[in-house]
Formats: sequence, structure tokens, C-alpha cells
Amino acid sequence: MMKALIERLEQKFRISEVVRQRNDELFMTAAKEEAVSLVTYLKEYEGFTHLVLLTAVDWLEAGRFQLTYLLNNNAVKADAGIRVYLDRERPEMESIHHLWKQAATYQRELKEMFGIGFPGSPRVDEPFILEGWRDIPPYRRDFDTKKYSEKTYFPRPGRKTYDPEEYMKKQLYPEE
Amino acid sequence: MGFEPVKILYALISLFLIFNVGMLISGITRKIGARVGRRHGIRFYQPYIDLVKNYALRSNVSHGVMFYLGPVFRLTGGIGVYLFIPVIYGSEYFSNFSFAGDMVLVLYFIFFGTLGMALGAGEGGHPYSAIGIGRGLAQVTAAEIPLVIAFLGVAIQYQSLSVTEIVAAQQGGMMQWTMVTNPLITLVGLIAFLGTMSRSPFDVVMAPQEIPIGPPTEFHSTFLGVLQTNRAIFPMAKTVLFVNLFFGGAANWGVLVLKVFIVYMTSVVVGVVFPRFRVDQSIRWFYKYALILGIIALFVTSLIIR
Amino acid sequence: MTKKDLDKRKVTGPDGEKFEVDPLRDYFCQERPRVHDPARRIWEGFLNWARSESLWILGYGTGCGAIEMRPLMTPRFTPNKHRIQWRPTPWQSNVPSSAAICPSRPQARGPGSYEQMQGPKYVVALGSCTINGGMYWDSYNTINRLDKYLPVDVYITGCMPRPESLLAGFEKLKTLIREGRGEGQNLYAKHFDEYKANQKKIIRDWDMPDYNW
Amino acid sequence: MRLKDVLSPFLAWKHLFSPPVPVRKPLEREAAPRYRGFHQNDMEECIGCGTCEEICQNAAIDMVPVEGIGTRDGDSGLRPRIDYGRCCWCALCVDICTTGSLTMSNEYQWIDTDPDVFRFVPGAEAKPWDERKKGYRKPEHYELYNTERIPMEEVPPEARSKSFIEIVKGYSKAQALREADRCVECGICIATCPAHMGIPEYIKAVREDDMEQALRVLYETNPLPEVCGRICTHKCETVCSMQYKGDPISIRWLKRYIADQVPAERYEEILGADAVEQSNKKVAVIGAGPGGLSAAYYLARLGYRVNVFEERAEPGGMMRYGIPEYRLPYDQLDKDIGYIRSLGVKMTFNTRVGKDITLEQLHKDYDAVFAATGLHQGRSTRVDGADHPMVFQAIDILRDVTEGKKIEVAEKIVVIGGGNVAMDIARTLARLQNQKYGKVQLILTSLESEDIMPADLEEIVESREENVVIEPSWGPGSIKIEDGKIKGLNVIRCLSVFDEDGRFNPKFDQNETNFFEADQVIEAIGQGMDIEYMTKKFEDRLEMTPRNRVKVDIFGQSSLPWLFLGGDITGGTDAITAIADGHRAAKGIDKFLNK
Amino acid sequence: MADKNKYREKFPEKDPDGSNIIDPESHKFIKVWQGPQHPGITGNMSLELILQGDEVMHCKTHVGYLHRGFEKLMERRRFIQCFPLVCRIAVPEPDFNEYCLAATLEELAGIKVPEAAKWMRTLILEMSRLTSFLMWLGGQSGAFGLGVAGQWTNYVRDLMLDRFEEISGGRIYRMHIPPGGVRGLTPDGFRARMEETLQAVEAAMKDVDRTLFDNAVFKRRTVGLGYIPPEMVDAYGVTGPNARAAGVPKDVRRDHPYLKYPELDFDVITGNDSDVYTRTDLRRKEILLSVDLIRQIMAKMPGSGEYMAKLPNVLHWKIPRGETYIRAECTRGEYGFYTVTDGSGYPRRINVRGPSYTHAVALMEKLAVDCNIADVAGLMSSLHTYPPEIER
Repeated sequence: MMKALIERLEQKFRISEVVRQRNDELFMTAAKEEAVSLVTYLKEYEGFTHLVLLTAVDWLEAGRFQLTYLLNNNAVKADAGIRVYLDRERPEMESIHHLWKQAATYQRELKEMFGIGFPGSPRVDEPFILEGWRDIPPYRRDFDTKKYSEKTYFPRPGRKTYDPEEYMKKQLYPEE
Repeated sequence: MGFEPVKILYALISLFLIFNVGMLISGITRKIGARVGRRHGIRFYQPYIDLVKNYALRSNVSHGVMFYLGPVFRLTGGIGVYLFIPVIYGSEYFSNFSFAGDMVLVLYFIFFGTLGMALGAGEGGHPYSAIGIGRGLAQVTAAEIPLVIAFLGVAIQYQSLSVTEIVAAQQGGMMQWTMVTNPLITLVGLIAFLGTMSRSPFDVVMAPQEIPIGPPTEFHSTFLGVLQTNRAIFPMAKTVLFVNLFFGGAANWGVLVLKVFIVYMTSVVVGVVFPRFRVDQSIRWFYKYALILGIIALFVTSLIIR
Repeated sequence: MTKKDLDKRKVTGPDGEKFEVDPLRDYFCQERPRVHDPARRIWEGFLNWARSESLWILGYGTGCGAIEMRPLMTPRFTPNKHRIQWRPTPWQSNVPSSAAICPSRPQARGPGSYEQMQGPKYVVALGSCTINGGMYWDSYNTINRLDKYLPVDVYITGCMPRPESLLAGFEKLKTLIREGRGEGQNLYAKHFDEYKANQKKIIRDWDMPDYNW
Repeated sequence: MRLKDVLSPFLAWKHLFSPPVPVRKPLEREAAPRYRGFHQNDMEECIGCGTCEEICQNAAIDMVPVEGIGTRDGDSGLRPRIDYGRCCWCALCVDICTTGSLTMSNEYQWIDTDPDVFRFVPGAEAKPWDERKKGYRKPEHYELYNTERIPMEEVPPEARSKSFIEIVKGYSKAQALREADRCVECGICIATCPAHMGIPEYIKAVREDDMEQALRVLYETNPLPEVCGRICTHKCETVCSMQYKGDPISIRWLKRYIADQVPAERYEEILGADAVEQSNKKVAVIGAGPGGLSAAYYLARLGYRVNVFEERAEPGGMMRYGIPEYRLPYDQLDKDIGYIRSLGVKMTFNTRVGKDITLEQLHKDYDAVFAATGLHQGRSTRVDGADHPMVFQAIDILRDVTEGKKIEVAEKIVVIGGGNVAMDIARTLARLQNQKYGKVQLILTSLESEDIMPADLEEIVESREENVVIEPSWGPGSIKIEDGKIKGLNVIRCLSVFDEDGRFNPKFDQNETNFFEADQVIEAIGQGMDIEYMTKKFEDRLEMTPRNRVKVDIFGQSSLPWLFLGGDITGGTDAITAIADGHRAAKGIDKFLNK
Repeated sequence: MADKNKYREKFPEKDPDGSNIIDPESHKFIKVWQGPQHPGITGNMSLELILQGDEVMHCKTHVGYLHRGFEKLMERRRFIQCFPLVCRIAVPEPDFNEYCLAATLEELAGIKVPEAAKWMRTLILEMSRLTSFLMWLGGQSGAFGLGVAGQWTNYVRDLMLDRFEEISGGRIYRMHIPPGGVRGLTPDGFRARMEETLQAVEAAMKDVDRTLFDNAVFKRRTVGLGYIPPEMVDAYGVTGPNARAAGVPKDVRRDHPYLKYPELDFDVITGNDSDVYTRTDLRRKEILLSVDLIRQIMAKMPGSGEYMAKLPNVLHWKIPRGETYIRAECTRGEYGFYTVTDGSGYPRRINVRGPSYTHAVALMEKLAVDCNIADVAGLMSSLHTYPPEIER
């Protein structure tokens, strides 16, 4: 089933990096400009009618974001994940809120947590989870949550730990 | 009937007694309700401590004059109801300021408290208060209709507007009580009673899960203490009134407390096991069932009298 | 609702009349909390007894701590025996059920609810995260120490503290109150600026119900 | 609206008369037997490895010194302090605890008004739940790491017992990765290793398959990794925190794995040849054993010009002349020494100090002298008949084997001694017997019982595999000689070797005797040193210890500031100690010369 | 629904897409914030309601009150360290998080879980489902003002928690499903005690049946409220009981079988029209199904055996680069972890897909409109939302 699907998709779209993670789970990379039409095609013609999730992965080293659309086909009980790579400098993607209502929520979250823009998505610029956030979007890899926490909140003072290795050196053979 | 200043003293004593009865009964009924939920429930004297605590809070925030007056009006309503009904039949000391037309005055006082509360809570500016007041007025109005009908029915039956006289007419054993002589009107009365007791399924005014907790949302410390005092007196006053009208009144405090407790329990018995109506459903219910039943009851009563 | 909504603005009433609305004045209490001195000795002792025997707790779980409140409210661990009752509105409560995790966003409402309560009021910190951040010690969105934002009376450690633990905590609080040591409200009033500064540090923007402050 | 729907809810009131269900005394209620409550720690068992700190995702655990707990080998002296403002009671610390000392009680109530008190060292600070028997313990059959050592492949006894090929095959990459994976990086072993090698660090490099880094780490403290990777006494493994639940990490084999992976040609590229400026100062090293080579290497690294004087024809000292080839092949030894020589260390062979050149001469020609001449004189048991020509010293035979001389091998041999040298000689002779007679008839008898025998366990096991008969707990009585020929060895039962104070003071049971038949007896009960070359001349100025050794400070510096000593002559017992001495001496010499 | 709208043809005016036009300056609307501190809100979120009288004209949900940044925190935790962390995401039923994480890591690292562990996991998940439903039932009846049913169900839930405590040593956060297996099998005498508890649950459910489901007022309140037509199911990403009540037989336990569910005998429960009453009733059946499933599991489960796979040293456990999505059927619907690993010792990204994400935001905003404010709490409760899994 999956094999036939991949063949059909390969005829119509430019997809690459196809991974069959399980018998019922498939991941593929789509070109950015084709992604929405691929998703639409899967929804309308291949029965992938349920949007499981839409999320992003920050590949900081490669300088790009990965968007993942995960679709589920309840008739044949299979999942298809579509990866799309976005430039990390100016991340922006077409919205899919017209296909699924809940997509708008996902896109709001992505905008807030990753700073990925979805022009035209409803309420996309409203804060979703955070409130009065002024730092860089927190889910980006270059945001250091520990440092932020230490700076903003008040860790209780008085903690001190010793490294067994160094402590033993100090105790047993300090001169060397 | 001339006015005797010593009556004020008697009335105050009576008020004090009924306040305590109210506190205890509310504590006990809460405990009983908790038992249905398989809990122990509060200590029966817990309401006293709560009251002291609330009066003892050090700070309060007012939103204006009406905010002060709201609880006061509410308490006035409660005391007002109580002061104009005879408590113990035949007792010189505990007939309060009852007079020939007291039933009408009492009806007014029942409504008065809600109105006063409306003003006070409105001053608070809390939207839930506002919604709660809207609901409260609608609910009171809806419940008032069977209440008035029931009162009217009793008045017609006994050809009197004086509670004392009505009680007097019911003396001579259980068979003389309105409950027996005119069960239909008693039923209407009880339905109205449920409607005014702020208990499920008619507790649309407070409705903690919907509009926590309606009009008194913003009332706190002393204000809440006043409201709590009223919560002890007002339902008791109503219950005493119902005992007088439908259950033959009481000739001594023991009987009174017992009867009051039983009547009060009816609202608890229903309240514990039913969810709450929506306000429109509640009103519709009163207009649909209670009103029709009331009219029938009134009709039947008139027939009986004739 | 953002900070902008708190600016003064001109509005037209239903009857066409124009008037100015100042949300800050209209909806928010401008007054600073004051220090209230305790009453005379025996009398205060009696009042404290009453206060300790009638703890009204605000049913506001700012964290997963709320999960153990449910068993506490229900038959298994009946709290009423311990004179604890729940109250849906902060105005009428004495103890904010106060917070297991305290992510900064409800933390913004925490002091709000706290300030709406009328004193003497007490804070019971549920769970380890209120003491030193707990398992969210390095999260960008949770506070580490509740005592920087509210005057805490009793700490209960645990993650989650069991209902029995909570009961023991409330018992401890009652002892404190009876001993006259539950003066967190005055502490708050005294160090108001300090607490406020800490709170403001994490509440960067207003996004809260107008009337709730 | 059905009537049932109105009436049915009232059935709830039946509960009015059923008893309420609350827990009777909630404040005293005990949690389940497995409840994950507050921590307990057995102070005696805990070794302060800090693994709990490592796994704690809340950073709730600090390792802190505790009064009454001293730092010693295999115990860092630190104990976990838990911050209950952080803990989430996931019990991963209990699960991973290497000794199993950390557990949880089923106590769960701790309430206080002061937020700063919720930190404590379980076990050290008295808490009400210390004595609780119930609580969470790590379940059996559940480990967060592999407790079992990856077995080392060896040449089977049949194949090896006739030749001197190396027995141990060494780890493959997959095996090494799996073995390295077991390490929890506690670092307890570092203090125990005489050279204080960065063990966790190089194991980490193995795990990451970064051989270059691993080699760099090795050479920081040990310039003879191939040697140590094979014949080290691996004291580190005796304190490894993994041993409490399973086997210790094969630290030695991992070291060998690293050294084996890197070909000699790449050493220079990885370690760098001339990192330091050459200095004009000259240092003489006496003895090309592990101590001397180590000192030479680090001195060369520090830029000194080093000359090593060696009595024999080839470098290596005991490593070459004492250890049989099946344990340490000569090519591997040459690989290590070759790299040291490539750094410009000069070596003068066949030169015995005190005979071919005097110490004064060296003192004159060099700025400092490091002497690590080792123990090369076998000790005799001095029993009756010990002066018979067929009674040999183990050390002599081993040397002769290395040098290719002809060895006397009788049909029946008894070896006296329970140390590694005894094992070496026994196994060497067993091989020779096998070659010569096709069978092994060799008895090894030792004073010590098997559990306190100083030889490594695997030596004992492998000896037995090679058909050596081991007879422990016998003291040599006399050698029976008939017609000028040795008939055998009379022995008496040894009851204990050490007295209560731990001093060597064997007790015998004269009634229980035995007789081991033999044509040849080998004594392997220890070696003595020959340091006349220094004591003779500098007698008056050289301070000695009560046990008649040269007194040295931590850097091996004697009372003659220019003379440094190290290795077995200062009390070491094995190669790694000598290497460590050499390293320290190099540092000491550097300090001395740069004063 | 339809007749109600009849009265509202004129006001307020509607957008072309059918939503009400709100002019805040017209003084015809009240804005009410329901939550975050509100007894009728499950968990921590707030609804910004615009009312006309008692009717909701517009609803906006605000979440984030319990945002602890799990997904960020997990990126700086080792794989094993994520294990204690994830259960905090959804407090009423933390075990689904643990299972999803464990299954993800096992799949990506190629670890095979022993049979006994699989049974144990199934048992824990089913027990967890039962406790969560029991608590929810209390919330649902409480939202309509009937407290007593919640008292009973919460009591039996607490008995279930005692069973959890016995197995795992944890009351709320069980933390019994680490990657690789489970932390232990059932203790001695557990079956008997479990059976006792299940009987208590059944008895309580009988009481609830009589008091809540055969209740005229409850029916009056809930029938027809918050109707979800089947075509909304996919369009709004509805899963779990909410979808099943609409007649769409979506159940991960059947659709994408995991653990030992293929060996258990059960039918997917569906309803006809997804209003609040149907959804409540469906969950009542789910409770009974869970009881039945637990009995089946107890009967089939081996009492002993290997329960933990051999793990590499978890302190430096590295998982090869890969990505996968693991789902499980939790009480509210499809719960899933989308995980990306990059070959290091830390996850590159773990995205938690909670069913409430769609139910509480997009769906709630749609359903709340035209409701009475009195019904909002009950409606929200009937969707069985739990905010922390939205914001994580």
C-alpha cells in the first residue's frame, strides 16, 4: 500500500528522503513550494483526512527549520509525515488553516515558539502560550533556557557540589 | 393592638434564638449532605467559627456606598421577614410584630433582600455579580409566582391574611394542618420554597461552577459576615413562615425546631441529588409546572371553601 | 487584552453621551496594602483560633498541585474535619491553594488573587517546585522560589505532595496561626515594593482580567 | 420527563446511613511498602561516586563532604546531599546507585516554615525515617547499565600452553565500545591508580571512538600504554564502582585497546614531537625500566636532554626481562619505547652504573640524576638445601629466557611463591616442560591461602588452565636431597601469614606436613635491590629510612638534591607505580632545575 | 439549536462565515473571563467570553497558564532524564506520556521489550484511563452542580491510586514505564485487591448511573448541548471519545494496535450524536470497558518473568538519527509523541500531541458560541480537555 502511494506521489511531486519508519508510517521531504499542494492532495485524494500535528524542528547547525505535517489516514490506518525545510533566517510558510481548523492553532504556536511566519493564518500574531515574551522565540536551539531562568528567577543560594575526582585529588594527593 | 416597647426585647430574643437555630441547622444539614457523598462533613458548629472568622478579618475593600448597603439590605430583608411572623403560637413573647396583614408585608420583605443585594453587588462591578443579579431577580420572580399563589390559596382557605390566625385555624392535631387539608396548595408552596432556597436544582444565582458565586462574589470579610448572618436568619424565617402556613405552626421551641428542620430538609433532600437547572430552564419550569399546578391548586382550594 | 486596554479612553454611552474611562482607576484598587496591627492579646488569641479553625481555601491550582486537591476535597481525605473548606472566589478565601509549579503566567494571577484576599491571609506552598524550582528549575517559564513573590507561611515538600501531606501542612499552618505567627499579610504590606518589583520582573505584560486585580 | 428520572436520583440518599469512608488518621497513614518517599543512604556502603548526581535531571543532588567520612581508596568521602526543593522522587538515583546504598523510605511528610531546611545528607543527618524498613528499593533484574563485563577472548589453554604467543587477544571495536559504555565516569579510580591516569576521560574517548584523544589522555600520565594495557596490576579495577553490582570495568583492556588501535607511525602526529623548547640542561636516568623510561619521556617532553644508562643490552628492565612474552610481547614493548626514543632520548646500553660508570661521574656530567634500578636480586627461602644447584631464583630464569639462554628444565618442578613472579615462572616453565616432555608436572606452593594470594586472580585461573598445580597455604620446610639430587620439597601447613597488626608474621602448624616431589625447585618469594652504587659513596649524606631504603620526598628527591629515585627501589611493587614515580620525578627535577 | 437562532436573526449581525460581529463599544455585550481561576474550568486556562445577556456570542481561549516548557527542557535532558519529566505533562493520566516516550525511544534505539513488561504496561495504561475517567466524571457532574456523584467517583479513583501506589510506589506520578520495560511486576496479593477495587468501581458506577444518568435535570441540561456533527471530526481534528460519540469509530487501540491490545477482547464504543449527554454516557461505558479490560489483563498477564530489556548505560545513551511518531489512546483521544533524534545523547526535539490541543482551542471556540454561559463549564468538561497538554 505504502509503496504504491510513494510511487504515485513521486510521479506528481518532487519528494525525497522517503523513510518508511514503520509499516504504517512514512516520512518524506517535500519542496517548500509544493508542500501545501502535496498536503492538499493527500487530504483530498489519498484519504489522509486527519491532521495529527504540525510542528517544527530547529536544525541550527544546518541553518534551517524543518516543518513536519503529520497526516493520518483512518481508512487504511497509516500515517504520512511531510517534512519541509525553511530557511532559518527568514522562516515563512504558506498557511493550511483552510484545510483544517486546528491548523491555525498549530501555526500560532509555531509563530510564537519558533518565529515561523504563516501569513494569512487567523490570529497568528496573537500570543498563544507566552505572555509578554521579549527574548528570542524559546523553542529555537540558540535560546538557552537555563541561563534565562537563572537570570530571571531566583535560584536558591547555598548549593555547592564537589566533583569526586577533584575532591579526592585534593584530599589524597594534593601536591601532584 | 397597641405597641409595647417590651416587644422589641422579646423580638430580639426571638431573633437571637432563631439565628442560632439557623446556624446549627445549616451546619447539620451540610453534614447530612456530606454523608450522602460518603464524607464526614463539617462539624455542626463550623458556621459559627466561619462567622467569627469573617468578622475578624482585618481588612476590607469597598466599592462605594451601595456596596455597604447591599448586605445591610439583604439582612434587613431577612430580619424583616422574621420580625413580622409569629414564631411560637400562643406565646406572648414570641409572636414578634405579627399583625393582621403580615403575610403581605412578609412577601414584600422576601423580595426586598434580593433587590438590596442587587444594588450592592452592582456597585461591585464584577460581571459575574451582574449576571448573578440578573439571574437572581429572574429566579425570585419566577419562584414568587407559585409562592404568591400558595399564600393566596392559604389565605383563601382560611379567609385571613394574618399568619397568627392561620396558625390558630390549624390547631387541633395533625389532621387540621394545611398539609392535610389542602395538600395541593402545600405542594405548590413547597415548590416555591425550593425555588427560593438557593439549592439545586434552583441555585442558579450562586452557581459556583458557572458564575462563581454570583452576586456575593466580591463580598468579603465583614460584608460576608453580614450576608452569612442573613443566611442563618432568612431561610429560617421563610421556613418558620411555611411551618406556620402549612404545617400547623408550633406551640413551643422544641416543636418549632423539629418542624423547621424537617421542612428545611426537603430542600436539602432535593438539592443534594439534582444538578442545577439553567436559569431559563428554571424559570420555564416554574412557569410551566409550578404555575399550572398553582392555578389548579387555587381552583381546588376555592372549590373546597365553597 | 493587553496593556493598551488599560489606557484612558473616551467612550460613547448608549445615550450618546461621551465620557472618559480610566480602567486603572475603575477596575483596579489603587491603594497599597496596609499593615494591620493585631488586636489585644487574649482577644487576638480567640480570633486567631477562629481563623485557624476556619481556613477557606481558594480553589485555584496554579500547577499540577491541583490534582491532589481533588482527593482532598472528596471522601477519602475529608478536609472538613480539619476545618478546611473551598471557596470559589479569592475575595472570600484566606489561603490561596497556592501553587505547585507556578509557571510565570499564572504567577501573574497569583499575586492578584492574593491581593484580593482579605487579611490575615496565609500562603501554603505546595510541592518542591515552590521551594527551589523543583523539576522545572531550568525552565524559562517557571519561577524558582515562591517566597520572592508572596510571603509563604508553610512549605510542603513533595512532588506531588500527597493529600496526607497537604493536610499535615494545613495543620502546621493552623498551629502557626494559633501561635500568632501567621502574619504574612503584614509582611507583604511591609515589603510591598520588594515583592512588587519581583513580581513585575516576571509579569512583563498585562493580559489579565480587568476586574481581577 | 420520565418519572423514573425524577425519582431515581433520590436513591443516592441510601448512602446517608452507610458509614463514611475517609481514611481514619490521614496524618499517620503509612504509604505503600514500595512508596518512593524520602531518601535513605547507607553511609558505610556509599562510596560517594556521584552517579546519583549525574543522573538527577533536577540537579537536586550535591556531593558534599561529611564529617566522620574520610577520603580513601575507593571512597571519595563525599556523600549526596539532596535538595527537596528540586527532587521529583523519580528514584532514578536509587536505580542507578552503583553500590545500592541509596534507597527510599516510604515516609512522605516534611513540612516546614523555613524554605532553606529542605536540604539534607541522607544517612548523615538524623531524620525520623532513617530506620524505616519499607520503601522503594531498586527492583531486581533491572539495571540502567550493563553490570557484566564483556568477556575478553583468550587463546585456549591447549593452543597456548606450548608456545609463548600472547594469550589475550584484545577487544574488538564493538566489544570495546560496549565495555566503555559501562563506565559511569565517577572518577573514583583515578586516586587509586598510582599514576592517577585520566581513566574516565580515556574511556569516554573510547566510547566516542576518538582514538587520538584517547591516546593523548593516556600519554598525559603514562608513556607506556601498550605495556600497562597488558601487564598493569590494575588497582583501579579493584575500586571501580561497577564492581558492587557486577564486574568492574576492564580498564586495563580498554587501555590496551586504545594503544593497539593507533599504529606507531601516527604517534608523533597525534602527540606532537617537539612541543617544547629544548633546554640545555641534561639529566641522567639510571635504568631503562618503567620508572626510568617514564622519567625520560616526561623530561624529554619538558625539553631536557636525557641519557638513559642501562645495564643490559636492551631497554625495558623488568618489563622485558621479568615478564614472559606470552603476557607482554616484545614488539609491543618496543613500540612504546620506540616512541620515547623518537623524542630524542639517548640510551646507553650495557653500562652498569657503579661498575662501568660511577654515580659521581654522572653527577658531574649531568644536572640531575634519576635512579630507578629496580629489584633484580632474587631472595632465597634459606631453607635446608636451598643452596643446591638445582634450586633457582625465578628472576634469573626469566631473564635467561628473554635473553635466549639455555634453561635447565626438569621433569618435575616445584615453585615456591604466590606472587605474580611465581606465576610467571611457573607458567614459563610449564611451557618449557610442555615443549620438552609433552606434559606439565609443576607444583606451585605458596604461604598464602588462595584468597590472599598476591597474584592476580586471572593468573591463578590461567595457570591452572595450563595444568600448573597450585598448593596454597604451605610453608617451605626443607628441600629433600638424596644422592646430591633434589627429591622434593617438605612443607608445613601455614595457618596465617599476617598478625593482627597486619605485619608479615606467618604461623605454622608443625603437625601438618606434606611433600612435593620435584627435581628442580624455583624460589620466587621476592627480590631485593642492589643500590650499592649510591650508598657506598654517598653513605654519609644519603638519608635512609628505618627499613633501609633511601629516604625520598614525594617527587623522589633524596637528601642529595640532584639525586632522584623511583620505582621498585623506593617501595613500588609494579610497573605503574614505577611509571608514576618517573613522572613525579620528572616534575621534581623540572622544579629543581628551574629553581 | 436552530430555534434559538431564530430569535437572533437581527442581532448581532453576522460575518459572511457565520461568526457574530462584536462591537465592544456598542455596550450591548459583556466581556467575561472564565478562568484561569474559576471553579468551572478544568485545569488552568481561561475563556474570554463575550456575552449578550446569558448567551455567548464569541469565545476565545487563552492557554499557557501551565506552560513549563517541557519540549525545551527535554532538549537539554538525556534520554533517561526525560522519563521523569514527561509524566508531568498530563497529570490525570501521566502514564500515557511515559508509554509514548518509552515506545519512541525503544523504536528508535531498537530495543525489544519483554512480554511481561508489555502486559504490565497495558495494565497500567488501562488503570490510568480508569482513574482519569473517574475523576472526569466527577468534574462533569460537578460542572452541572451535582457534587455528590463526583464524591463517589473520586473516592473509588483514590482506591485505584492505592493500587498504583502498590505497584509502582507513586500515587500521582507513577513513573513505572521507563524505556526498556517496566520497573516491576505486581506485588503479592495484588489481584485480589484489584478485584475488590474494581467491584467498588462498579458499585459506584451503579450509583452514578442512578443519580446522574437517570436524572431528569441532568438530561434536560445536557441533551442537545454542544453537538458535534460527524463531519466536524476531521475538520477540527477531533479524536477519542468526542469523535466516537459522533459515530466515528476512531480508537487508537484498534486502529494502530499497540502493546497487548490485539490480544484483548473489546469493541470500539460509539455513540449516535455527540452532545454532552452522549459523550458523558459514552465515557461511562468506557469506564465499564476499562474495568472489563483490566479483568482480562489480570487474567492473561504472566505473574513473573523478565520485565526489563537490557539497556545500554543510560548515562550516555545515544540514539541514532531518526524520527518517529508514537501514539496511544488516552482518555481524551489520540496522544502522541513526535520525536526527532540527531544521534546525540539528547533528543533533538520531542513534540507532544495532546488531544486537548484541538479540543480546547479550535473546537471549544466553535462550540461555545450560542451557548448559555451556564453551559460553558459543562460543555468544556464534556470535551474532556486538559490544558497542560496544550501548552506543555
